[in-house]
Amino acid sequence: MSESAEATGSPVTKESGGRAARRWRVPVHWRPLVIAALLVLACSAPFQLVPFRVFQFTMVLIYAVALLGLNLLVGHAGQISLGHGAFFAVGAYSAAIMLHAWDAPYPATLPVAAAVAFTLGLALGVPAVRLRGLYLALVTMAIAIFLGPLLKRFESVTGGPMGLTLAKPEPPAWTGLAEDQWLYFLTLAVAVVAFLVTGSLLRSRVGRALHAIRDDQAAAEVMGVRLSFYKTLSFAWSAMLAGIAGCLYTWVIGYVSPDSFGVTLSITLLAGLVVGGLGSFWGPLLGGLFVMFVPSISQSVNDAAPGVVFGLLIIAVMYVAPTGLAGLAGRAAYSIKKTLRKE
Amino acid sequence: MSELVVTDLVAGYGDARVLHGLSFIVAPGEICAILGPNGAGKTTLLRALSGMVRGRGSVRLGGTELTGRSPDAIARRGVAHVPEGRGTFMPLTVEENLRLGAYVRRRRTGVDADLDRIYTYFPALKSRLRQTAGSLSGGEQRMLAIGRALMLRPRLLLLDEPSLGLAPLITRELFRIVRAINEQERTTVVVVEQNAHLALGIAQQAHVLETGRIVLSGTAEQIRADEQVAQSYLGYRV
Amino acid sequence: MRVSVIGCTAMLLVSVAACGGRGGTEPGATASGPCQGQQATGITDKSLKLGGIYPLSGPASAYGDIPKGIKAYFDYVNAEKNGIGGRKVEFVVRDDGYQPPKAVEEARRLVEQEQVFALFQTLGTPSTTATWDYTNQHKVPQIFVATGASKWGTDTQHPWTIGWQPNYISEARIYAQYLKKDKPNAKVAVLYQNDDFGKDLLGGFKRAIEGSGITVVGEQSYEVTDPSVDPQMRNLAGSKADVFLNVTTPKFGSQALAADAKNTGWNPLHIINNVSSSITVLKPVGFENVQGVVSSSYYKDPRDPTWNDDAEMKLYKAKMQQYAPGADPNVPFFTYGWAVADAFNKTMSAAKCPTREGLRDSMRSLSNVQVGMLLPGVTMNTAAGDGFPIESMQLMKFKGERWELFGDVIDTRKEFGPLTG
Amino acid sequence: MAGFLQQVVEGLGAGAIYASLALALVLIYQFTGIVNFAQGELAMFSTYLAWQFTAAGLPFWLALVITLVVSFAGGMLIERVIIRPVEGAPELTVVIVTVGLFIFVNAAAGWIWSFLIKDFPNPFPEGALTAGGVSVGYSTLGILGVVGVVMGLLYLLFQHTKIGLGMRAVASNPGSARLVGIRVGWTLALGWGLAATVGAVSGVLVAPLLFLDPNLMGGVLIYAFAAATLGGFDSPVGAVVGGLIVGVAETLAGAYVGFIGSDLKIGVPLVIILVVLLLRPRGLFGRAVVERV
Repeated sequence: MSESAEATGSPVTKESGGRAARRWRVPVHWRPLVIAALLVLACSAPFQLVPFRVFQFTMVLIYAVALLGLNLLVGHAGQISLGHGAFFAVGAYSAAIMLHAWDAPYPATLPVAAAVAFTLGLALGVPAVRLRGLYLALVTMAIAIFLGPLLKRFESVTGGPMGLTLAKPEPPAWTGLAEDQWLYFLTLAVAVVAFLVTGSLLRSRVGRALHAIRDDQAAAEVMGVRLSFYKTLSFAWSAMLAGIAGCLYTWVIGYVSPDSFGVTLSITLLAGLVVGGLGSFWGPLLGGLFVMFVPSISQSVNDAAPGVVFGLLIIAVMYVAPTGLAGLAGRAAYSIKKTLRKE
Repeated sequence: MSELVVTDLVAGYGDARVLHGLSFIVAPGEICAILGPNGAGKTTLLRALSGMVRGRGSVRLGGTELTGRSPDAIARRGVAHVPEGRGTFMPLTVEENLRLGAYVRRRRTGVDADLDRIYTYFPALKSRLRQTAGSLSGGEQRMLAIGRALMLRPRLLLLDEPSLGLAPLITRELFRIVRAINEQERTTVVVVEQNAHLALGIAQQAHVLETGRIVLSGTAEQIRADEQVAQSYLGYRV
Repeated sequence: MRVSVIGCTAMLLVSVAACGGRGGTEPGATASGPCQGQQATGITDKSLKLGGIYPLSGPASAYGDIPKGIKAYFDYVNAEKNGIGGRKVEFVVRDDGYQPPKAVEEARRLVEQEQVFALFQTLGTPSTTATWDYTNQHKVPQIFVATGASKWGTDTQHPWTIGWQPNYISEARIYAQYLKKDKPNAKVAVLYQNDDFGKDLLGGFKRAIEGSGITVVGEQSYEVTDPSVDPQMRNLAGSKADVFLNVTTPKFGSQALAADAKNTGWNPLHIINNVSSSITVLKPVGFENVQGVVSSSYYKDPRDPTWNDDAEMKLYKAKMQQYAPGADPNVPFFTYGWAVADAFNKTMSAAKCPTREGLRDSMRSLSNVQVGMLLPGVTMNTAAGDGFPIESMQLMKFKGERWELFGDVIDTRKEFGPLTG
Repeated sequence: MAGFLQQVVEGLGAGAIYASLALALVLIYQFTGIVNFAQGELAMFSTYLAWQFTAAGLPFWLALVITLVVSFAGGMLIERVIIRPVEGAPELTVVIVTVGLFIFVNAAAGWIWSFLIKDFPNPFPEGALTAGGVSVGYSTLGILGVVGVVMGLLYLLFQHTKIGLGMRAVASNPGSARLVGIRVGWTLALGWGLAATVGAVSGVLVAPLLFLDPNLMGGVLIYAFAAATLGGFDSPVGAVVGGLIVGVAETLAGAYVGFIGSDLKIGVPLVIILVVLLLRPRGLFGRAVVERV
């Protein structure tokens, strides 16, 4: 990182979260409309689509919840984490262990998974606050690396390398829903609540404090923002959302194994977020769509080596939309509006 | 010793235009002060001259067109820009900073002699050769930045707010040195300065900028003499 | 925003009440005639559609070669044998990157969108575990999964899923059997991959040596993300064991072989598991360094000159050249793919009904089915209570530049009794 | 005691491997302020090139020289073609581009050369030097030597050449570097080229020991990150010392601390890093920025 005068600010998100993203945002008065339309679409989709598509969108929502948490940390607080796969795993395993060892009813696993991830986030947030930028990223990555062997070690609880296989939540009879639809609506409900709560958190004093920290840590400190408190809080909250996503994952996949949550997951999440749009409202959702669908698209382009296409697509998106797809979408909306106004 | 001819210079950031067609000439070896309130476009003007901001129009130094060239290409043509703030290479030592000033000079000969000359201007630097630039005080860093610019043996020296954040005593010393440099090396200088009094003290001519346009030009004496101008544009009483 | 949420919830309730779910899942094609009512999705008189899930991207991509061997086989059968019983086979391969959630997605895609007749192979224990509830709920055959975990055979809840290759526990039994005869007081050091595969094989080995004079004196595990197993090998060398059991995947297999060869102070009998016994693993280490290494096998190695005049091997090499030009037929993954595809052909042909139920019943009642690429004496057998198609292997020792089979084909079911969960 | 020393020596050998890649990471970081996730994969690709040249019949050392030259050019080309378009974008965008590059290069190598392992010639003689019950393989000595030489060359380049001075200037303040006339774009490309070359050296050193496949550097990269973090991301000396510490620590922990064992040994360097960073947030050798306001 350059040690110019700018070095005092956050190295990461000044551009993305700030000027560019804000300017191209969907106009504020359009937003409720867009959200309402999307929700209607989201609620009717499972009745129109084949189960396989419903499953795909369930996974999109799960990734979106995890990315929402990551966005809070990276996009809003300006701290990089390469270890969110670990919190995801902690949530997934908390739920899985409760279901497996104690036959807990599955709704009970969600608050517990959230609480465990939150507590862990809090505990790690305290030392993490002292680190910045790259160093925090690498320490969090270290956690992600270490978690796998650790899960394998405590075999009696975690099922070791074999993992745990679990029954999926059954839809209650009164709903008349199929399993995939029920799981979809559960996930959708959790995702909507997560987005609402996190959204209002960001609009509150906490959000303003986080932005102040991101944009200029030194200045925020001078202004009396309690740095360590807010940074730790954002870390814990972000971990909690990842944990919630992990819990949903356990419900939907019904199988957890240590090797499913490696560093690759953490890096994929970060890539998904940046591709989706750092610090933007729609970024997590777009990132979730990217993470879910682009690998399949890559395979249809090049059967022999899907990775070649996937890698190139990531690079290409970053060229076209350096501030993420959300910025691109916003820019498109902006120019459409501009054209409309002209006519 | 080159003449600077600026014609219809337009520049800005993205869609926002800051300079709306500036034209002026600085005679070889003269010091020209650019004055004006905050946000008038003084810093942008210097940045446009050194290529840090893309400009349209024409900037010619000794007959060579500079507009459209990259900052490093302009630097290689003898323009040294001391930006606002510190602008030094903090993790590098003082000596390394100075030697970097001579980066574009092809021949090594004379570099050591020039270093000695800088030390005579800024004796404070000599005792700190091995320290990192980041460890210097604000005033010392400013001296270092100017010293580094001089190592280029510039034909045109651009100074952005040299007094900013410095104690008055140091500021006066700095301006004395700038004057000395200008006299001894016959370097053309464009200085942007909030402290009009100081700037006019060393400049031969001055331009007053407001919202990207030149609203007043003249010799330093004329500008200084115009009390009303001084009050409305320069914000100080003579 | 709050208003719209309430609105949406209301709409949701209305729509749920109105539709009452998805109005029943559309029924797939069913057969008529003697097999009436059985599922005939993905199969007609002229065609048969299969789906496979393999890691084509990510760290386990090496296994992506298997479907190429399968495709070559099906291309050959389609072009020269008029398919399987007159049905041309279409084989759709999807990539899961060795990620369970991706495997679930692809399994659903193949079954619901591609409307395949059966999943012919999912690769790896995690991916197969994540998908087998789904395939069994939907009564889709998940046949000959490419993993040697024992649970495919011991489990009774998933009749639609079956393995193929000898399971890891059976393989471990073979080595135990060999040691009991040749080195009844062996002190064994084990290097194993810290996942289901390594644990299964090591666990099976430990159980098989119970009550014998053989002891495990050193165990070291490694993660697939480790750069090297050298440190583990050093620690094992300290155990002074006289047998080294190498339970690794190919790259680590080579590393362990090289580390053993380099250490002149420790010269145990080196047993390498079948997964890493390919010549492509041994050759980089140098043939002079792997003399006397013991392993076991169940299919023919194309590098082994013993099979130079073998009809099936000649066919394989010729057809690979023809239908997979540019692919080196010596790569064992291709051979494996060819063999398992042939096994599928035999199983499908033996089915009484050309339906999913027919295939399930056929794969669960294989009787002494010969597959050309398997070692002579190794046949496929399943029955009620026996969910392991192949349970026989033969030991081999490396000599010169090739494996030499020795002893008889060992039928582990006969020697050790059936494997139970 | 000899056993312990032997473990230390082996740890140093492993550490030298991590250090070699960490050097390349640190190089890029110094210039561009980004962590290049693709560094290991580029090194792997270079190693395949070297393998291809030797397989075509070229003598090893000639193949090596050609590989280094090609890697240097390739590194510069990547900067110009792939990184340049996102140069002004937020740093994370650039980091994610390197993630894309990682996935691309890994898949491309598998596509071209297949995922089967290749046998890579070892430039160092077989055998070991034995003294006092401790034996040091010639390979280990060779790697340590080469890493040391590379580190020394980098030091000389940076501290005692004009071009190195220019590179450091770009790294510390690209804006001011332009103003003194340095071609920043080309200097960045030069940095990528150098890093790719150092990476190629690393790959060629590592391949004979780990066996060449497209995932050659995946595991090493993580340890190299650890090494660079421990040593401080802006210090080549730190990268090497960090690598050696990580290597020795994990080897000793895996060998002597029963509870840790070989499955959890990766946790040891990670804990060391955490502790070091909490005490010294810039790493062991990283330069603290002294800024006087």
